Amino acid sequence: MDDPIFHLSGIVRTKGEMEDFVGPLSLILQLLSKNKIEIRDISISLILEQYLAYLDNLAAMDLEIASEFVAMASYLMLIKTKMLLSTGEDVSELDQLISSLEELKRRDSYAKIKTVIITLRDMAEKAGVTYTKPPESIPPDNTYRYTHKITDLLRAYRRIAQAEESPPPAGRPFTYPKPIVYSVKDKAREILHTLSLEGSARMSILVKEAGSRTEVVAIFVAILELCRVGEIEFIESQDDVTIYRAAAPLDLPVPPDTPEEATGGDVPNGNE
Amino acid sequence: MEMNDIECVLEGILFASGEPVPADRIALTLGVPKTDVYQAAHALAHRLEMEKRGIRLVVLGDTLQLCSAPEYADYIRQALEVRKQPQLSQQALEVLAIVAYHQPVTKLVVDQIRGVDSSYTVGLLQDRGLIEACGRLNVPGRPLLYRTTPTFLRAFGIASLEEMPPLPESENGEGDSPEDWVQVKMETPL
Amino acid sequence: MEMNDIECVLEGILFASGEPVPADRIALTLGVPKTDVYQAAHALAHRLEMEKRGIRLVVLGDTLQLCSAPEYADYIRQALEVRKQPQLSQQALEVLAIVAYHQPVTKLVVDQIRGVDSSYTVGLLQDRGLIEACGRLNVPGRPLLYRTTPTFLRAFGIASLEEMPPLPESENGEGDSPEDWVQVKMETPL
Repeated sequence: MDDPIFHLSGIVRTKGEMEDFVGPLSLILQLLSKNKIEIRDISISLILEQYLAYLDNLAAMDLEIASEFVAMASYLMLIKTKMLLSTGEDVSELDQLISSLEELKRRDSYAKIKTVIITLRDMAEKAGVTYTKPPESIPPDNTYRYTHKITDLLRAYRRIAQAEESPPPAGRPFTYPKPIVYSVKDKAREILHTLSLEGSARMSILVKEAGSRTEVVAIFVAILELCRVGEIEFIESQDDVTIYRAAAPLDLPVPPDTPEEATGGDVPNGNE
Repeated sequence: MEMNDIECVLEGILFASGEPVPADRIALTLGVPKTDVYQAAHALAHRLEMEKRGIRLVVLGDTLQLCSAPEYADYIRQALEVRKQPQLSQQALEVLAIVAYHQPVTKLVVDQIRGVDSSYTVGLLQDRGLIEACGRLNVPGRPLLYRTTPTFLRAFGIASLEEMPPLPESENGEGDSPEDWVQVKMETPL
Repeated sequence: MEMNDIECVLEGILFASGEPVPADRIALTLGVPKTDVYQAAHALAHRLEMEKRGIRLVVLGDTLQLCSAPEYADYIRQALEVRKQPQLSQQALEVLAIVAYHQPVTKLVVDQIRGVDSSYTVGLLQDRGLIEACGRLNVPGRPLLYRTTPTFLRAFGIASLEEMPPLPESENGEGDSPEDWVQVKMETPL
């Protein structure tokens, strides 16, 4: 703000119009607000000159205005001095001035807004009530709309060919998870082992403990096989089947290795 | 594309959308200059009004929208059993006006100008689609900025914000806009 | 109420609803016989169609509805499409190249050539209209065969598949055409 022009007309008025000023501070605030100046930029001499020139033009010199001006000028001096000398802490005067300035502007804005409210209300009334409609649902069409060079396709093809030729990264051999296979024989052994420990086994529990479908199948087949060779019996209850060790082994050929291994080995006190 | 064709496609697009559609998106779709779209829009709007049709075309800023004719509002409300929206209260109008004249603006500024907390009213106006958040001010706390919507223009029967009634001049006119005021406040290193 | 007035109010009500509105509810609202509503509906429908407008009125049983004119569907979709379609990814181009050079081809072959599962990309390319199913291969499982579409030709700016650049000899030596290779692979008992 090199050369601010302070438009004093409309701010400084004749005595009869002075109602909107309360004291020198208000006058300063008006000056500041109307000219949008920063407090720091206040050029007192400039204000003074312009003010005097304005007063010169006034036909009747109003003493009250003159005294108010003196008060204002000294006020400005005070503020400016304080600002120049202050260490940055003692700025309460400035704070006060700025907050007053804001308050003034706030009130001014609000007053202006209020003047158009009635017009706005009329406009809304005149525009009436209109309704809009919900959007139509439009089935999406995903047809591809971009264009490419045909050579892009060849390049893409070459890329695959190259990837194929390049050897697999060295140093990190691939490891595949070992498929878990359940043999019927192992399952039969397991079941006999359980029976020898607990006397009986519930089918539902055996199945529930199975980790996979193949294991369930293995369990079923093992039970069927053990039944066939007469190693086990079962009693069917309402919703379960309880398996027991057969009371007396029937005189049937025993599948190789099943009973011997199941009862021997890790079961110290077998049924033998 | 013939002007009459543009009118028809325009009508179809606006009907299907229901919501305001940017004029330049329509121009892009039809491959015609934006001025043609506006011309067609005005022709269509005129025709709908002249023929006293049940539909109106409104230009809302950079967007176009179809809406029902206001003179049939009562019938529509009755047939579709929609509740009549209450008129905007004095408070709502004040907040709306502050946002309209000072947009984009934070709620804080609205609060400061009115001297009271305006949270409820701001929420209400947002609910009614008259104002919307449009980003954040780059100051500590990053408060939301609000602006008016095309619905606002439609509710007040104007095509753009320029048609808003001018605010009374300050005694010293120019440069006393609240934006400057906010600016001043923010830049003051105190 | 004049017939023309009924037409206009009817248009306003149907517009604001967007959905089908029972004719008798409109008759009740306007205080006119239902036959008048139907008559006005037919007149309006006729007018909209004659003038090639962007809106159509359809009578669905006892209800009436406005909808956008189907002949402008493409424009409408284009204008209102929010999400921008992404360009083809590197993977998609690879799959497309395999299909283009080896068509008709099964997904299994694509998978084998690329060494990864290509189900998603094949689906995507189908969705974009760049490839299409064109029958089944006469082997156990009868897998679908894929080929490129006219959209593919358009996207790559060629008039026919003959304009595709030939695969270099060295990379694809005689007798080692992918079809043979696949054939062999498929017949190899694992």
